[in-house]
Amino acid sequence: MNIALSEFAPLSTEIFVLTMACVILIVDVFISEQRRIISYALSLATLLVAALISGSMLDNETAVVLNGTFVSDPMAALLKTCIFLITIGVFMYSRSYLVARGIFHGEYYVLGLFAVLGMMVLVSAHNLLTIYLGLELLSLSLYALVAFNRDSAEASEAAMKYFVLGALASGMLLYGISMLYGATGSLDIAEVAAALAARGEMEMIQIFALCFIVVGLAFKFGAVPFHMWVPDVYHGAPTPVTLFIGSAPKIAAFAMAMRLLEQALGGLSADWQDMLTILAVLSLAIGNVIAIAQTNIKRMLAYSTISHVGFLILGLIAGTTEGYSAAMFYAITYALMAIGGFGMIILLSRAGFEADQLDDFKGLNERSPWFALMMLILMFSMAGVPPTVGFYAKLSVLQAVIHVDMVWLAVVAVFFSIIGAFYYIRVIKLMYFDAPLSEEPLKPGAELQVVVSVNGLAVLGLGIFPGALLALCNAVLA
Amino acid sequence: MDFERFIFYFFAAVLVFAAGRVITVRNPVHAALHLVLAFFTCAALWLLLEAEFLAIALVLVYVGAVMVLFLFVVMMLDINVSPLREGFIRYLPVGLSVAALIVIEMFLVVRARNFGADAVAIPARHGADYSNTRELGSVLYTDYVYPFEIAAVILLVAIIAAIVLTMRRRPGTKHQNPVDQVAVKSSDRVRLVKMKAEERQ
Amino acid sequence: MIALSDYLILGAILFGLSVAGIFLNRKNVIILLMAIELMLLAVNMNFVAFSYFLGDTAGQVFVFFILTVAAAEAAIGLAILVVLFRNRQTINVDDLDTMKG
Amino acid sequence: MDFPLLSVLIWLPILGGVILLVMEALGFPDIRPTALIVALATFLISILLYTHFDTTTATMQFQELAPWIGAFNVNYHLGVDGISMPLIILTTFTTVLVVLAGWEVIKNKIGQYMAAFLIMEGLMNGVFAALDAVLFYVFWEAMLVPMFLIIGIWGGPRRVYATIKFFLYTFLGSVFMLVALIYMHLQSGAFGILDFHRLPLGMTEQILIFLAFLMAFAVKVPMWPVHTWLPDAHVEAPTGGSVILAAIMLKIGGYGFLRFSLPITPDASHALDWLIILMSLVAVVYIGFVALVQEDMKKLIAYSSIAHMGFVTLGIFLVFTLLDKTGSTQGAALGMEGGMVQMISHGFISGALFICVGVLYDRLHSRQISDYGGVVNTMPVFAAFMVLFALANSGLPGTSGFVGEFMVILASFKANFWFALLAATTLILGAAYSLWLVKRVVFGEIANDGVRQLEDINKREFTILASLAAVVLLFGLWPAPLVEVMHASVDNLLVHVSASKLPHEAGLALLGAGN
Amino acid sequence: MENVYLAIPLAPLFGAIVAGLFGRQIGRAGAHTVTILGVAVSFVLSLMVLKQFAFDGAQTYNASVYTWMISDGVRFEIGFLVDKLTALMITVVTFVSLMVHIYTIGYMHDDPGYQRFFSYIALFTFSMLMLVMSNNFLQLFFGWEAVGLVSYLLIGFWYQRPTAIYANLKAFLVNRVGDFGFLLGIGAIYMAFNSMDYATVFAAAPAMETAGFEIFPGAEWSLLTVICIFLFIGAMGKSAQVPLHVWLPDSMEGPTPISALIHAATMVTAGIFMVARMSPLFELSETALSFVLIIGSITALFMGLLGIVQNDIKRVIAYSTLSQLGYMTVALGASAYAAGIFHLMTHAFFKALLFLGAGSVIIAMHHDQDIRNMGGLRKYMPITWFTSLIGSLALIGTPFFSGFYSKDTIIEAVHHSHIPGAGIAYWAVLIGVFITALYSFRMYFLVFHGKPRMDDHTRAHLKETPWVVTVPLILLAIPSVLSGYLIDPVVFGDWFNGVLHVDPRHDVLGEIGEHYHGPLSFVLHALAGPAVYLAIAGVGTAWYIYMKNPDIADRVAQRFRAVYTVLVNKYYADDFNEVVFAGGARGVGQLLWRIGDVLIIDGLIVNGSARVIGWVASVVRHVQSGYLYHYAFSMIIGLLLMLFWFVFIAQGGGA
Repeated sequence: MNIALSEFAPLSTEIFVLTMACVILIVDVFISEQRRIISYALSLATLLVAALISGSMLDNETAVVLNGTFVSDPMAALLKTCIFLITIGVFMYSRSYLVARGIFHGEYYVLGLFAVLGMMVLVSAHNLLTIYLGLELLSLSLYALVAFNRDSAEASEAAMKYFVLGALASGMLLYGISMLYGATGSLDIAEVAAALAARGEMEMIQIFALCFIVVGLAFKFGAVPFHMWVPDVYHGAPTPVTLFIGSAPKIAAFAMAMRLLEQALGGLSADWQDMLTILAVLSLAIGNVIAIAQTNIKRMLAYSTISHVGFLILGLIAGTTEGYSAAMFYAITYALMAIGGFGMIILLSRAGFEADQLDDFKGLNERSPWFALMMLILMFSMAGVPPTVGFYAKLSVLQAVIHVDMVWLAVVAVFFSIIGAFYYIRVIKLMYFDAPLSEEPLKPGAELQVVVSVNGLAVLGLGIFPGALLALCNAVLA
Repeated sequence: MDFERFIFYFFAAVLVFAAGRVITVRNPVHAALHLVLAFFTCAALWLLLEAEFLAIALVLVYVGAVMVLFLFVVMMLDINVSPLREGFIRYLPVGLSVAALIVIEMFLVVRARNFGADAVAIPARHGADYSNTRELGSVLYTDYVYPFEIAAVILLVAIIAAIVLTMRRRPGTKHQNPVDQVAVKSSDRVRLVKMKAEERQ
Repeated sequence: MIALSDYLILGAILFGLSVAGIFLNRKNVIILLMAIELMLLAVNMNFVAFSYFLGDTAGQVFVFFILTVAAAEAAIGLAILVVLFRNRQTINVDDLDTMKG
Repeated sequence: MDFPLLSVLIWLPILGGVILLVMEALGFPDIRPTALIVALATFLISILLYTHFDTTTATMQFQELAPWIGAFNVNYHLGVDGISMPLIILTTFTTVLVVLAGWEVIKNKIGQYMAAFLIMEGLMNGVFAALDAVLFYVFWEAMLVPMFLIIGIWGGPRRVYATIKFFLYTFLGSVFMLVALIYMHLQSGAFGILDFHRLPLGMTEQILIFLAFLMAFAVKVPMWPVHTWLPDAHVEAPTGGSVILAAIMLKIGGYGFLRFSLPITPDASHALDWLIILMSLVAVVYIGFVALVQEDMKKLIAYSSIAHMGFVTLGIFLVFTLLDKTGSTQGAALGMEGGMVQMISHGFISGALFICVGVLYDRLHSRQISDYGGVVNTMPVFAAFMVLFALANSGLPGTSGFVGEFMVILASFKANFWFALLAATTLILGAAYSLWLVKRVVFGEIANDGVRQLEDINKREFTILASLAAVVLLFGLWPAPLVEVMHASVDNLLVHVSASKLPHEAGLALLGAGN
Repeated sequence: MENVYLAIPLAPLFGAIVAGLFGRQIGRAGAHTVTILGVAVSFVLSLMVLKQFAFDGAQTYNASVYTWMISDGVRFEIGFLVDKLTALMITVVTFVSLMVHIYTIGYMHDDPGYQRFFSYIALFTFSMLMLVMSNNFLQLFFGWEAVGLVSYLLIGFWYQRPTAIYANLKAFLVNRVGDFGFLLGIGAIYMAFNSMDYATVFAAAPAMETAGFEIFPGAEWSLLTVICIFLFIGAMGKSAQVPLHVWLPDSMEGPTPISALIHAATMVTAGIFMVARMSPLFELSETALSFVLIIGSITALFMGLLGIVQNDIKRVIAYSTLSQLGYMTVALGASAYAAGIFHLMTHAFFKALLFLGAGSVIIAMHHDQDIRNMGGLRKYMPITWFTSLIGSLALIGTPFFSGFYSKDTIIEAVHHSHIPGAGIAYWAVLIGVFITALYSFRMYFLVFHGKPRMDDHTRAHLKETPWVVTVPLILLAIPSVLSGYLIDPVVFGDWFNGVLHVDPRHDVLGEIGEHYHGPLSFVLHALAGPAVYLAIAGVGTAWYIYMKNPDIADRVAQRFRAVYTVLVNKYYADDFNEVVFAGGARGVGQLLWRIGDVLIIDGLIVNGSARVIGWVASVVRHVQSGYLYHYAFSMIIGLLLMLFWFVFIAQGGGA
């Protein structure tokens, strides 16, 4: 069986990123510690070019190539572009932190790029096997990144927990896939979907498989009760890694959900909607409530992530194009907010000092009104207060849910978002109403200043003009 | 009971026993060895399923590489054996009941009613000329070229990760730094010092 | 002849054992890793069985990749374990509780 | 008129606010004049709304329409009618005063302070002008942000508690409204408020939507029993914050009832009007008593605000009782216009009272009534204003405070004697708490050395109070110009409200059940 | 003519504004000049108007000045209704006001709030004029409240005195209770007639006679009765009828000119005026009239009794005023509106005179108001003494003095009335005559006769007050004597034809009028009745007790300890109000606030739910134990439950 070279054309982004990752890996070996910035610059350039490439593929027709293992469709193009852009942000946020702690190694970026590659595989997967492999590529890179700061006991503990639980989750996912394979006789998503439609009598086994698959997905999202890793990993991982884990992989997880649930298991939508409903409600409740009790902002944001995931899942529950596009919008904008939120921690931290306590944000407005304003925008955005983009994310999800006549779910969601609002505004309270613990003025590097500002303003700007991105999300799913 | 059935039950019994021991023995070395046993029996069962290549691969990859790695780490870390067993009995009922529940639930799904010989026909054996390896090989580099590449990348990541995480330069060790060697300039090596000529005595 | 359900039940038992192992093992992280290997074994058992009974190689291919990934996973897992041990001088599961709440 | 007047009214102050922030960041020495210029300019421009307003029509005027979020069919749609136009002018007017009120008092981050108010002004104008539900909601929620900061940064000792309570309370109210809005979007396919007005809805839907709106608006108004955020917020807010809160924010709740609840869910409003009326009357009586015993001046005025806002909701929701009783809406317009006049008037009066308290607070740094006494001896001019506003607060004829209450009481008598009786207790209670306050604070011998040191108001304070006094008296003596602009819109609303959205038989059954 | 009518109220308003806002600039002289000028203009114009009505046969003027607002098709307007009633009222008001203005120059001579005071009383004059000239209920209410406002400001004029600011608050609040009823009355009128305009309402009223109104479901009352009673409640507040009388005695905390102008002559009679103005309505409800009658008679009798035990010179007169207002109310209740208005007018003169006289005494006494410290002032202050005597004689109804004519008419009218309650009322007013005489002359004797009881310092400085004080006394004394002779046109003539409506069934004045043959014969006729003798007996008793045998007073007080205590404590009305209403309101307020707001809503619901969530959070967070096996366990249990639910329950047990 021969494969035409043209079949690789849709993979150009993946090939490019992989090539560059290898190039950087090699280049990094041959440059001295002082010139490490070259690796960094190369990584950024890679991502930028990749974003351009995938961005240019937005209008391409859907193409399934390589024996159905890879699909290139507008959704994939959009999600990849977003992943690239978010990762650029992640890398830019990371540098000063890594430099200050003496772990500014090229491997960080290489592993980051491999994680991105994993996400890309996930996003473009059209076969249960590629989904699994993409997931593992992503996960393995992330495990390594969490432990990246080798001298941190917390980081290694977090990595261990992440690893064990992640392996457990992928074991469950695999078990589900195996049952699904048994029930449908195929690993190809399209064939699975077709088989599901054809073989009604295997329904119980399908649902059995579905349960395992949903568990795997829920773990990746961090939905309750498969969320337990989230707070500890967010807490323990070096902040730049937290930043990374908390942002782009959510987009990938969304893609995975789309591929698995919508495209492969669309026939079982009634069942997985019920499952997701439970997960979503639990996530909203547990995430928002426990976040209140946190004093560590990384943990708080971790619980906040869980609650956001609950919201995101609501969009999936709707099970309509509108719902999916809402969930996609949510995932993208959440990633944007999350890097901002964790980025602020990096901004406030310095060598030997982690600004990961809520109290570290005290009096930020005194120390730097501008960054306080950025954080304010981010927090209000997470709380879903207009005119920030977080509001439209919630709006679109609620809209999707209500449009399928699940008003009660929307009411539950908004109810918990009120509780959620409390801990977000508590951060604002600390920044604006309390006296600073240290009078030391903030002197972040220019790069960090720019990225924080761009991040904050993007959240606000998208809040004022959300139309384009929303339309894009709609268009790629239409 | 025909022979095949006997073999199946025998290996299955050994497999379950070995797996059980893996999670119950005190000593991690024993656990690792039981795991090896489990892999071996499993490979035997796979042979029954005409998955010869995978059976061999399982033994080679797992027993030959992975388990050795496990043992290596166990030895390296030199964990004290005895205190690690506390609390096991206390949680045994809960653990076993949860595990039992899972097994029961799974059983109810995969039992004979759904997957028995009546439900799923047992395929005929392949002829002697059938090569499982060829079968796999013919699709691995064609149909599954993309997963294959990804798997390669995963292994690369594993290498990088393992190195990044564990390789450290001990302060006392002496080694060459190729980067520095390449980047070295002559001025770094030889310092020309201009000195006043001493007066001849 | 051995029916598909026999293999699947065997897989289920392995799965259950590995679950019990993860829960019961409170001391040694390495055993946890081994339990995970057991779980993968259960999955592999399923795949191989299905592959055989469906007469489809895809299942076996999947197992092939699972083996590959499992190897990589073990490498990384053990690397993390080593790092953990270096930092904490323990791999006792009970001691991994510095972060909670 | 093609000139985008409403957009200017929204964005000019917001832009001004941003400029102030930038100026402060760049270290300009005195930012206040800029703030005043922006506020004044906005106010002057808003006057154009009045002069160019066509009082004969109920259609939206000064409309602007542009697509905004295509995906949701959301438009940037602005427009005003007789209901919203006066509120916009109230907003712009009050902001000028608030800028003046913070002139010397705010020492800390004055640029941010002024910017917060200007931005809020724009957002509030947006709330009143928005004709698209999402746009409305965006302004509605965004408004909380500057207010949250104003109370939190420049507020009193318990500001954190107050501001978080304020934020969460109002957030709680509004999110349910959001659900209702989305639900209606599902039904109508658009977010246009005017589309919602025409949307046929079943009874159960209407009831649920009504309740969702009620949560939002009742918190904002605030109605008993969701009023407890207000006293705290007021007490802790800086003077300007209290003024804006009392003068405008509360009005947004009343406006919401008029713009959303009544026209969108007329039948539910009909079925549940008893609830609103009950809550309004409880507000008048219960809160009246509570106001009586307050020991903190601001708290007293805050409670009095709640009681006064009870008239607004009472007046607005009289229409159905009238309809049931007399079969016509005769009298309903009086109540509704009365409610609206009450909103405007309360804006001036409570704003003025808060400024009065602020004047005292700036000097003695206490809001406790017991720390004052005999202020008239040292601050005669101020005392005159304070007495005037207190009397206006107690609904003295000749002041604007009387007009709305009078109209509502007349209309409620027509609807039901007991409504009128309970509402009219404000005559006694309102006078009791307002004048008792005056007695304890303004009159009497000089109570302590603090009061002895007081200096009378300066030119700036005089300007603020005098302009408020002028307006209070103007609308008290001649409310016609104010009431005139409302007629067409109110009549239109009444026609809308009195027509059931239900199928005919169901509507009749409802009328029977409504009694 | 319109301009004249407009000028009458606006002239004092102008004065008030100038004196009030620019008092500092124009100085004391400027302030009193501008206000007196304003009131004088107003008075002259009023006289002109009166003349036109009396002699030139001017027509009733009813037109609006401007539209206050239009809402719901109802026009709310500011406008004037000038008829003979109005003409009479404005003349009385402006005259007394003018006198008080002039008097004030002397009385307030040294007060730092001189300009403010003039501003207030001029403002009062404006408000009162607006009230009486109104042609609609809205403006009536405006004036009604405006006079209340000025009364409030003036009672508290000396704002440093705790008693003054207590009294003014009390006055305002008690008045507000009345206004509460009044406003409801206006509401009822709006409901019934959809108009605020007198003419429209009066024209439509007869048709509404049988209309019913349900306050309590099932109990239907006559609509007009409800309206009238509510309106009368307003009158009770303003005219200080029992039980809303409590503010008036306390209002004596204000400067004396105010007591004369507002709390005796004009404002307090607004209620009387209003009821008279509403005669077309009250005539349609006998129940309401009966109510008015009974309230009036209670006030007339019981408030007079209190006058006997008071020692503060102004309070004695204040209770006298209360009692006299009761007489007027009785007249209204007996449908003798003209008699009520007539008494209003005569009372305005002589009571203003008495107050100003008392003020003159107070000036001389250096602001000591206790009559027990006075005595024998006759020698020192002849003009004051004489004018006060005239006032007292007029008050007790001495024949040929103005008060005689007005009061006797009322007594006669009640005698003839058939309104339920008239019998009691008759006895009440008769006994009231004796009591009036008793307290009036008790005061008179104690102040002007007998031995001087003041301290030496005061006695040394005793002297007659300056001309600005005495001239108004003299000018008021004249109508106090002579205005009684207007009985001819005002009560029995056709002056009020077409203005006051009396149902023929109630037309007691008509009945009396049949036997009326001029003032002289009226006196003779009266001599046949008990009233005059009762008055003489009252004077005699006063003389005996307080001049002849001063011990008796104490002995009587000792003997009737209980009665005396009740009287001294003013029937405990103040205490009752203080405890029950004021205290009760504060108590209810505290209860609602502390329990309702703070404890239940805030504590339990708002903060409570926050606390519960916080507590839940602090508990639930421990689920996140940090132990890997717990985390894994959570995942496993989650999986288990999902399988259990979705595969077996939802699917029906694996079938």
